[in-house]
Amino acid sequence: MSEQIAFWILSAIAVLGALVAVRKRNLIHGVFALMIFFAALSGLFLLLLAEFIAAVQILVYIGAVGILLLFAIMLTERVAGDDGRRMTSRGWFWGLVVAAAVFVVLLLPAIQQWPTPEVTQAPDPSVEELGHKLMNPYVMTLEVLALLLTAALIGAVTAAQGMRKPKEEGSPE
Amino acid sequence: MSSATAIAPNYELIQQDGLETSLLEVSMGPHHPSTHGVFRMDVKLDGETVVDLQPVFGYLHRNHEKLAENMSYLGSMPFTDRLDYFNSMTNNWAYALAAEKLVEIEVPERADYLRVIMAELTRLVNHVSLVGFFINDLGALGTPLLYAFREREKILDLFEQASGARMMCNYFRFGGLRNDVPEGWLDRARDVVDHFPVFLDEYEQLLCENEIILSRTQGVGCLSRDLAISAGITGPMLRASGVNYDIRKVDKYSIYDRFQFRVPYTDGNVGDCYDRFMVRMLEMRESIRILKQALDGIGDGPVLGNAPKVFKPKPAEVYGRVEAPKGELGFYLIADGTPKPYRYRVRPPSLINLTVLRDMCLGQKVADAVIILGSIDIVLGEVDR
Amino acid sequence: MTLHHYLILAALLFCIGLMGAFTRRNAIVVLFSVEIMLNAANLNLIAFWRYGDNPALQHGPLFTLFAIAVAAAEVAVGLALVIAVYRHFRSVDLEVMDTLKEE
Amino acid sequence: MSLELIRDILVATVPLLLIFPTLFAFTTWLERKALARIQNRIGPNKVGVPLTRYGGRFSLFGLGQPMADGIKMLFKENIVPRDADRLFHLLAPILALIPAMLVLCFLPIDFPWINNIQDSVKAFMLDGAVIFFFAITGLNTLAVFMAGWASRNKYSLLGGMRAIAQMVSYEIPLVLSAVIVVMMVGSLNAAEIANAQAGWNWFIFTPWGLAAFIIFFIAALAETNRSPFDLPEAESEIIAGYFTEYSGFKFALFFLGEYIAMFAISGLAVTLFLGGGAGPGVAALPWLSVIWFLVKIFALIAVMIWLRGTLPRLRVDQLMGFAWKFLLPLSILNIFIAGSALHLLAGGRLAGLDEKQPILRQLMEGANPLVVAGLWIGALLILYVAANGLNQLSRAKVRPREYKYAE
Repeated sequence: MSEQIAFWILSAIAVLGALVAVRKRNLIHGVFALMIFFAALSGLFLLLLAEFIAAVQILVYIGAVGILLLFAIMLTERVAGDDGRRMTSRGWFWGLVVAAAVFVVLLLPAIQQWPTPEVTQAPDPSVEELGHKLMNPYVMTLEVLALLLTAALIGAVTAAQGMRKPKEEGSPE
Repeated sequence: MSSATAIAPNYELIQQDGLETSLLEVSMGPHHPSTHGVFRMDVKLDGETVVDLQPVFGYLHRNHEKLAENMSYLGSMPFTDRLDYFNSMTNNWAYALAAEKLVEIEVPERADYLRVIMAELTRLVNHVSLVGFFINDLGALGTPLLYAFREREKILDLFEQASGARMMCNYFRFGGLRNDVPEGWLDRARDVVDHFPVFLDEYEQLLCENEIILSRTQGVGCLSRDLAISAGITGPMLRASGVNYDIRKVDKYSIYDRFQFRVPYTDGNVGDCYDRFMVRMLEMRESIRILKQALDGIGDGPVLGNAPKVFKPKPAEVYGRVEAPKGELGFYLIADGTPKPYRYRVRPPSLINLTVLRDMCLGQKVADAVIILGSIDIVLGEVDR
Repeated sequence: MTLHHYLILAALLFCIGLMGAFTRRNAIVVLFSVEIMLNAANLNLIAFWRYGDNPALQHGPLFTLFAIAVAAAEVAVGLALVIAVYRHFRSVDLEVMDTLKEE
Repeated sequence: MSLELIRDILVATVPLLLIFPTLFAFTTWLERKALARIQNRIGPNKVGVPLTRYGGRFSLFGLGQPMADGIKMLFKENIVPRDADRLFHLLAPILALIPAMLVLCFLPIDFPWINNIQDSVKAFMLDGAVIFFFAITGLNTLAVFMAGWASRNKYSLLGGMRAIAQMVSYEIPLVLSAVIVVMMVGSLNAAEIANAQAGWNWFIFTPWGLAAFIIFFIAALAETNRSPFDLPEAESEIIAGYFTEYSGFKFALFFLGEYIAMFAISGLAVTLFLGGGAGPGVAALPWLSVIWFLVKIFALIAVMIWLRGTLPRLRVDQLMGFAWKFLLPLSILNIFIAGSALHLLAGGRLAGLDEKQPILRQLMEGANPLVVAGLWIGALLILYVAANGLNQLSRAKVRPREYKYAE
């Protein structure tokens, strides 16, 4: 029962957060709505007994990605977005239609098999098991990921820095 | 594609290709916690870096000079207290010196000794509280300031016993002092002076080699010797920039030639906030030396000379100056034969030292601008008059 | 709660993301939308693990962990690209960015 | 949802929500009093309990002062700048408080009433409690940005930006120094970490643990914006930083959040390095562990207050340099040293260890005392040399100067 209440509340928050994030004109508000979405998703992960993933979700998405988005917005856009420019793209109507169509298609299998039987076998929410798996069979993947993150870091810095003149920054005497 | 926009003489804003990082214009003051009064700095910031700075003052303008021109000579003596309200004694003295040049007045020896004692005590008060405020600007939450104020209180008590007022002393008169110090005052003063070095030792031990203070102040707000000279900077700030110039030594006014004391100064390579801080710390030691000699050498006698009842000088132009704690404080008087000065002009060290604020701050961080202002040592009463 | 609840929720979230990606013209908002879609997929992965046959294998969390790491890298690079593009076009409007090469 | 569950949730949360704000009030009094003593003053001494004021006779050292302050805060006018983002201006203090409150429940304090409730309600039994702790503390950054941005004040914006840069930078050494403990215990579970240090096996008594504790504490000072890292609210530079435009109750919430964050991070330091509730007499009287835990937290907070009363503030570039050039390399080296030491201690036994027991303790059993002593001294030496070297490399070249005198 408590699980159901939590599920409905969290999914409502997630859906609302996502909707506000993609529809809000003010980008800073949008980012914070996105953060709410991420937080609700983290709650859903907890509900699904994947607590490590929930922690990582908060750590990575809210702690890192959120701040990154905020900085990107403040570096680029008129923050408040209160200019009179059109917000939507040219083919927004067809985009909407496609999104709705995809939703219907995605719903089909779930509806066809309704209702599903309850699964009683709950997984062990142990971080230890996850750690063992990461270290034993998936250690290569982990290393590759580390490499990928490093490459992404360097790539991001290079891309964002652009062609800088060799003149050094800071205060001339 | 990157372009450098010159927005200040010695700073170029490096425009990242097309990234429109706009400058942040911050109006620091007049109600900012660390502008030392009602003073405003219009700062343009590139991130945290100060790229332009415009000092704005005048909020405390009280028409001091014009008032004094409509008043008898002695009448404006109390108003000089309010110029640099930390150092009323030296303000009095500078004005008295100027006025004494207008007419021939003998200042009795005891009065001269007491004047020196008062002036040097004032220097201690000023420097000790300045150092406290300076560390406060560095972010030390008032602890050094309150210790400094403990010492300041003792000296203010002395002032109170002598003149009846702690800050607005109004103690000097043309030709001497208003009254003699009360009985036992000299002993109490000797007591305070003897204990002051103990406090200074403690202070130096805690502050002068503190890693954070060193790294915050060294290389910050450098003032070159040439700029200091051409801007007319005086006082500890000038000496921190490497010029050996002290009016007590240059003019030898009053009886300063009788005392043994040294003038600390730097070799002029840096002239940063640390130098200004340290020069003041070292000057306090020398003030104590003077005080000890003066307290030992003082004799008995009158404290007020043959001052005329009606002060009505012949037409003349005079300029009297002293080495006030903040620099050269001068009074320029033109007498026209009436009991009122025709022209009365103050040369305030705070204002003139403040003129180089912009040059020192450009290119520094915003936190540095605050401590640079603190190291200049201004009092707005004197800047705005 | 059954698997299907989570699947439907994930589908809804995915389509909100899709809608955002299709209808907004601000590059950063499109990046938001992509993130929403990725997160919806992650939710699916975790839900399948939770209600799947052999949760002891920890495949769901592992996969999601890797997906999150890749997504973080993607956001970093994506935002760097947005800034680089902004530097060039003075805009993050996707409709302005219609050339592959400087003409 | 059963009634027992609701009861257990209430039992688990309500005391926390009561105890820590009360301690907060006491801490503000303690801070004012201690700062006053450091600064040669007396501090609040008039308001008594309950708000009595009979010429100081019943004032109880001014213990009523926090209450009076709280009432004052409640009734002060709530001022919102005209151009502020009203919603975010309102939400920011709440968002600052919630994560701080939330992480409190990850502290493994053995409150007596906790023992009788279901395991599922005990938050600190979470397997990834330490990770959760860092994840949720990270939310504070957002609150600070929100406050700085929503106020539409340039000082706030500067403060917010400083806060983000500072918190993001110092989070890395913070987490890396916690990794040491996780390595020694083999668990992310806060309760297990605390249990692993029962008796006097505190991790601060290992060389890498000591180094990690120092790094952790420095980073914690920066995370909670305490002096000498209080740049985001640097009074002498940017008025009050991100809460320049806050008044009344919203300001009180920020204030509360900041102190609760101090409790939380000190509590984590106690859990990770200072043995949790371990202390003399705990074996005989289990409830003493609560007292010991709080005493340790207050000891850390007292150090924070002491630092606040004595140190000036760093500049923003020096602050970042310190995090990236000194703390980060040192903490990575520390992890390396701890790993090598554990490996040497194990001597090939690592794979055969019992996973449910703390790793370090298992390794210490049956280890040659000479080897252990050698490891300890060697690790301390390496860390000392490394810290000194890094300090020489990273710090600005400053030194006291000589001055000339003219006669």
